[in-house]
Amino acid sequence: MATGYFPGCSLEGTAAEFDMSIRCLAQALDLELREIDDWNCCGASAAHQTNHLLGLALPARTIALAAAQGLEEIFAPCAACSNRLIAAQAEWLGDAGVRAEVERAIDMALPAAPVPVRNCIDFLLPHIEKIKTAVTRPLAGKKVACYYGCLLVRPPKVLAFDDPENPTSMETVAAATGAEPVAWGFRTECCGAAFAMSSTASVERLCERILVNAKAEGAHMVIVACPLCHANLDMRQPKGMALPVLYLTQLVGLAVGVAPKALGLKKHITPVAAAIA
Amino acid sequence: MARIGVFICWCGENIGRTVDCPKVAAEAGGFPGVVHAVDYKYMCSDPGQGMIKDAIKEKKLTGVVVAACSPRMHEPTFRRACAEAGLNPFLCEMANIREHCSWVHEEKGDATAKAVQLVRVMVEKVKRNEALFPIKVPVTKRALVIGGGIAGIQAALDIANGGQKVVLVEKEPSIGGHMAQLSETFPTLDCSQCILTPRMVEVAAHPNITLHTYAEVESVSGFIGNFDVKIRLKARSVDIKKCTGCGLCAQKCPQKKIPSEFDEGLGMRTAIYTPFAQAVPNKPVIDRAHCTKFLTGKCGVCQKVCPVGAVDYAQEDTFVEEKIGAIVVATGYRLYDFRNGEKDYGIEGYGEYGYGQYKDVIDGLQFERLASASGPTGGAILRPSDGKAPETVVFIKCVGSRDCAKGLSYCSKICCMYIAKHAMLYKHKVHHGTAYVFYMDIRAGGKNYDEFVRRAIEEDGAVYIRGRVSRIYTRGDKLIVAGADTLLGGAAGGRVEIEADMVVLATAMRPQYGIEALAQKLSIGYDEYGFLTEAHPKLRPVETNTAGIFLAGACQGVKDIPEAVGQASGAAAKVLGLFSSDQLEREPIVARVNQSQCVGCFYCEQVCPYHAIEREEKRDKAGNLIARVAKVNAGLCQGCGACVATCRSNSIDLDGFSEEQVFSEIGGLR
Amino acid sequence: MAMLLARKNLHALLRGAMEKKYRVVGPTRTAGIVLFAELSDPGALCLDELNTQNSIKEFFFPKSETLLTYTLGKKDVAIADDFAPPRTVLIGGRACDARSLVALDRLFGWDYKDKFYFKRREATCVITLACDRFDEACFCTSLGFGPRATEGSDILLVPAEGDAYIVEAVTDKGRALIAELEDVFTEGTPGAEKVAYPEKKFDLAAVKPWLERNFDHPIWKEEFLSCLGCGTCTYQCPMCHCFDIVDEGDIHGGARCKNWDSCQFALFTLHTSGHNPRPAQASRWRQRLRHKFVYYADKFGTEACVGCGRCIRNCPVRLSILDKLVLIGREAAAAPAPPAGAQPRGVTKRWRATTSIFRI
Amino acid sequence: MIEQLRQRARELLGEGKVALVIGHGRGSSPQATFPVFITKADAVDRLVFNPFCRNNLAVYLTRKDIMPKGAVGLVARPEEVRSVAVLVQEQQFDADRVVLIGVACAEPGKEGAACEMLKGRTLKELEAEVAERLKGRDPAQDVAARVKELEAMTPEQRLAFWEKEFSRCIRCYACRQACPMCYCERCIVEKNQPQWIPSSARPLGNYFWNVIRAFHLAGRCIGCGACARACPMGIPLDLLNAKVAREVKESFAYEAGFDHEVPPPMASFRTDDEQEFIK
Amino acid sequence: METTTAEFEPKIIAFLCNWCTYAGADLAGTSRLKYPANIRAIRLTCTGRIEPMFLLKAFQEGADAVLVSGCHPGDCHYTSGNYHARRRWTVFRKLLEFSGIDPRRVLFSWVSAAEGRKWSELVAEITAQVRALGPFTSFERIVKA
Repeated sequence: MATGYFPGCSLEGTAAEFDMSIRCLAQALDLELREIDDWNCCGASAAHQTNHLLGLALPARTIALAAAQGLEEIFAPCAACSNRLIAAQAEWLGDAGVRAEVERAIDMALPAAPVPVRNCIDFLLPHIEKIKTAVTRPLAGKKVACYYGCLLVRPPKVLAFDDPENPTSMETVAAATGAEPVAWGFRTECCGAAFAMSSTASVERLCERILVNAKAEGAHMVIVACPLCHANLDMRQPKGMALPVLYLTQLVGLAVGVAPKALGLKKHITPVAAAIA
Repeated sequence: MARIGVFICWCGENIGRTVDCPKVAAEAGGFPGVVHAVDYKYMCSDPGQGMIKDAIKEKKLTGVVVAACSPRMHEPTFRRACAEAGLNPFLCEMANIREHCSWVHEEKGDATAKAVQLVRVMVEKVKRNEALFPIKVPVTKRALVIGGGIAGIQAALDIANGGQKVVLVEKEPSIGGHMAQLSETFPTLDCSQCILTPRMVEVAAHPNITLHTYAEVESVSGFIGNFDVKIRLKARSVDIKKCTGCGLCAQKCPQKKIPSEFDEGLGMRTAIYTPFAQAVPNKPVIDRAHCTKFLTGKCGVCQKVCPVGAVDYAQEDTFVEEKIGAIVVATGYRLYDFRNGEKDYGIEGYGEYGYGQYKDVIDGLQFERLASASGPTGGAILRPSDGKAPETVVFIKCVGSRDCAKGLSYCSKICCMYIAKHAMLYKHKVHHGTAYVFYMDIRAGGKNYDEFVRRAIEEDGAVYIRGRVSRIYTRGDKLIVAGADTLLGGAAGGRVEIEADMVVLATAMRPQYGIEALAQKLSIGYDEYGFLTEAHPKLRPVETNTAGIFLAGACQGVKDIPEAVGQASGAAAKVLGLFSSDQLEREPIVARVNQSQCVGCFYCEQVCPYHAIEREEKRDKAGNLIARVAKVNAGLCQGCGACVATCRSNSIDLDGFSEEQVFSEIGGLR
Repeated sequence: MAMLLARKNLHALLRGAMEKKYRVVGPTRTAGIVLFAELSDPGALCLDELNTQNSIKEFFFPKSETLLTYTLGKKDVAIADDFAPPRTVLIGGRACDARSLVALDRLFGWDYKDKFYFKRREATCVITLACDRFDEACFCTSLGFGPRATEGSDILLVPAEGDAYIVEAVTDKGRALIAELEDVFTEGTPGAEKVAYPEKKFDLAAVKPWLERNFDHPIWKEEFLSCLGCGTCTYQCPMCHCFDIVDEGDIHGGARCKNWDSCQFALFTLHTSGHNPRPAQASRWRQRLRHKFVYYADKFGTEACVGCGRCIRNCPVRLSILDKLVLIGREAAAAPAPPAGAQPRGVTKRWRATTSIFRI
Repeated sequence: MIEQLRQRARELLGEGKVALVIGHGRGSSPQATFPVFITKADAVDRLVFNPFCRNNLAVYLTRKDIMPKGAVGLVARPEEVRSVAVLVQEQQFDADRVVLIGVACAEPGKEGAACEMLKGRTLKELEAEVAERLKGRDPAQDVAARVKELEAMTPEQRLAFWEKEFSRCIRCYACRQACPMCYCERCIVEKNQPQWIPSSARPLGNYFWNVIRAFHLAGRCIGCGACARACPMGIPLDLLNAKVAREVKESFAYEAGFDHEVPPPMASFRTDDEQEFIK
Repeated sequence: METTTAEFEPKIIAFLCNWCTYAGADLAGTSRLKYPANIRAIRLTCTGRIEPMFLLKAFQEGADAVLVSGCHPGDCHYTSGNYHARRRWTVFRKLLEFSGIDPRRVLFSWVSAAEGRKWSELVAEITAQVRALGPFTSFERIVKA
């Protein structure tokens, strides 16, 4: 069962540590990941708003490549990427016309059967037992606030991943590390994502609400599975607040004994060291 | 030789506009066997019916075809008219040239041509109609009422007071239903139990009423006037004849931490218990699922302490069989389960309200228990988590109702009123507290209803916010209610966040669990939500499509108390009407077996949903068995015709829809 | 010197007839069986089988004949009954088939002259083929004629040495046809006839009296139980001629049809009352035999059986009329006719008393 | 084997367990066996059995003029066993009215194929035994193959095909009379008020008759092929039956004649029966 | 053929159960939903009453297609009529198809008393479909013969 790895642009830039943590976690749990050869941008946020066909064609090409390279599923860690891949695929699966148009656009044949696309949580879930056994540094006593944001669970009808209002999958994975997920209210609230540049103020307001509530519920750190969420929450912490924000893969990485450096924990703006000590 | 009269109705403009009625009449006049064909503005009017009656007499008609609206609309009307003119009503048929023709087609030529054919079809059918005569069946004058809530109680009392026998079946240990749980009732704020309990006692004492509590309807067979009902009396583990209801057993029961159903889980009860103080009968039952004796075999305290030795662990379910003439279904409602959602009904539920993970988010009935003097808090409004009096309470309406995305599309109707009542009761008990109400609309159409809501707002100062709540989450011991106030400026309205101590969800009214199964047993219909369907939404609201079975209360649709009581009395009146004669007449659309052709494979017996097929043995003079053949019990037969279509040798036919009639109808379409 | 038809000219003969606008009917193979049917072209003729599945009667007395059609009007009924059969050459029948026509002529012309039957007879020229072989079901010789008998034929073709048929013009109709198609025939010295005669299997003379004498006899109880009651024997029989007249149609009108019927059907004698004078297959078989060898013989001076054997070959349970006739012949020989007047009444009571297996 | 068969018959008749044994009798050739009815123990030698015994003897079990009051012994090939199962299932007689003498041939119709007695005595045992024997092997593959051929055609072509086949039908009803399941007192084709099926041997009536006949065998036909063999005009009626039987099997997972205790498929239903074809 | 199908108006004979589809068609009427006039409805008690012979007779009388419609599963006024009907049609339509009747001329649907819209859309849809198929000449040939 070969899994195609689709890092996407974020993981080569702002979210490099996400990529690092994934690669060494995969090694630790010995999960085979084959990076899709010649993958391209998923077109998140920009493309599908400017040109619909483009918004379909970009994911299409990557998926077609994966299929052509004999990959049975795609692991797209970036929530925006997985979201786009799934959404786009859903469109041509339901409509032969669209499929034809897209195939013309990319000048490649799309796989007849849907190629399963997994987000970060979805990718780890099946290996939960493996993780439990691999845990060498149980994170007992660490209270974590699992944060989903919007892209992982919405639109529910298309993604069909977990409960959009009250998801629990990330908690399940986090709990496997021995950490203790807290019940809090902002797990699926928007972090401002795409407005990071255009409307910093509102992003700050949104992030504040999220972080404040997480802290209020006693969380020692916030766990995310999306580069955009991470960037926003890690970067835009309100005055006097220093609540570390970790990628789920980093959390698991720690538990299974990967060195913090290897997980890129040093790259974060909000220092992590204290929280994980 | 047939002498058929054809009457084409214009229905004013309704048919006349798209169908050339005079032309249809003219064409019909040319059909073989038609001796009279006319058209007229309103056939259903007095003069219209008069034309039919006169023609029957003058032209000696042997059959009548009225081409007008749907037979489902006016067939009874015209058949009655024919009967009045001395023609057997079943020699009258209707051609539907309105609903099936003039209203759905635009091109006049097409519509007219189609109308002509539809008339021809009915002419050919009616030529082969036979005079039929209503079937008389005897009536057992004993009614069964299913459900001992206020609707069931009302129906039972009305029937009993009308001098007829009633069997009342309630699945809980006591009658009273949800009304017994309520604190005060809108719009008068009089104490629910004070007005209900006397009725409960009256039921228990009534000579005409046999009461079976902690019992369920096991099976129903038979038909109007002659139902055979089997009732399961669940093992109470207490001999109610011996039991004096002293309550000692409950006091001594060591198993005290069972969430009380009656208190909606806000209070606790013992394993041997009477649901509430004024229960009728006031006799306990043992909840075997929680009783130590039944779980571990040890204990047995209640038996030891019972002064009259009424406790009987060996008791088993028993059955009683009753002959019943009419049935009133009054199984009532339950509340939408916002905690678990209702996935089996394809309903998502409310994750954003925490799926019940927050103790202080409760539903309407729980609030009733908090507000009730007989409740777990003795009527003090204290929040479940820590027993503090909530300073701020948020009421959210339309939870699970009017919400196609997450819940049910219908309006739960009574919530506007009870939420207003709740806000009011809260303010009366926590004077300095604030009551916020999130609403979509205020629906207070009822006598003194709107006035009542205004009082809640204007006199008791409940804060009404028009909008929905998008999320409830906790901050410390507070509940943060985040929503929108659509009356605040801005297209999207304004976001509001309220820091509340308690949230009350006005969850939708739903039919009781198991309603579908019961409906199957009774072979009556139910809608997509499980509400039982009435025979006609306007004109036959308390009858079902199965003769002799009536509906009362919330099992048929969302109702408040006065409506439920009103419908219950209506159902009771229907039952009394039915019982006013010793025999009753049924439409004679029934199957008949040609026994000389029947080969007795009894496929018919297997497809008949009413067990109307019986076996009859044919013997020769010497008494030797020649053959076993089928026979239709006309009393049981509802005339569906499944047997007819199943019979290979076609030895069964259906009166009113016979083989010959249908073939000729098809012929009419050549 | 005789008139000859070279075997190779057989097709020429048919082609000639077709060119002369005759409908040509003969044995042809369809779906694995050989049937009398209209021939699309001479090549379709198939003489492999000794005998066809169906008999030629359906070209004179079809399985379903429309006597008239009607249309139901407002008051009146409109009737149409024009009838003109096509000129036909019917080739490939056997002597037994041809003989059946003679017998049928008597039946259909006896009191009321059946116009449909006779118009077809007149319009049809029957060219018969004498048999050069027979099988175990054949018994024409037992009925007092043979495979080269001429009755009923208009032309008889007798296979002879030298790959030719000796042509015998039997009737004027036959001669006329020969004249019409003369160039296919030749004059010549015929070779020896190749005609095969089945042996005689029972004594016909004994059958009728025995049947008359033994309305009640153990044979009836025991020999016919396996009969399924289908109409195969009677429908394939060239002589069976029972029919039923039914109106078929819908509310608009329809047709009055004369359809084959069979004495082997339970319905054949079922009374409206529900009583059936022939309650069992055995009694229907007895009727079949007595009709063929007693009643018909009495009325028309010949048996209503030509020994073609179709009923035997086609019976689903191999219930053979020949076997039964042989059996009856034996019975007759064993118990010769008693002096007139004496009737074995007692038998009747005994079998009525026994169980239903034997009730006929 | 034949001796065992005769011995069983002899016992049954001798001990008065049955009043009549129905079996196959010797004809002029091995190919030409025919049904025989034996009432005396000393006449059992008339019984034979070989691969050419193809008549479905169960057809006689519903013939009122043949059936005695007592029990009947029936020489029962798998075809008869299954037929009896259906007849009992359809209440035509009680299982104890018929004593089955189970026989079977390895390859029916094949010269010299091995024949043997079946072990089962009761109907239930024989049902199971026959089901076991038939498991995996489809006795009528040729038929199935021809059904597939037809299915490959367009509806128009099929209609033309059947039109031609049915045109030969002479309405002799040999198909019906040879079929054990056609036990109706008054066949539907004889119903004339109103007339169901035109009785004239014409295209419409022939089409109706043959289609309805096949439909009336839905979930009942056990595929013995008696109808097709009986047809004097060589109409492949078994194709229609086979098609219907296959649809019943695929749609309702039911095959006729293996269990007389279950309800017949056409008189029962499952709430989750397929319905893709319903809009 | 094209020319004939062009102005060809199909005749569709529908057998409806009284409680659901007939009522649904009534609702379509009361809602004034328009649909083609090619459909001719015959009202029966229940789909369970509808015999295969009705369909054959309909074709005999010149129907270009037949429609059988009744209550959705579970909603039968007589509790189980439609379930039995469903089995009957499962087999019979296959038999018809096998004996040469184009399945696109033998149609089935569940239309409830509340589905007036579904009814009007259904009729429009099948009318178009059958119009495209053209007249059922091959069967007419058999009828006329």
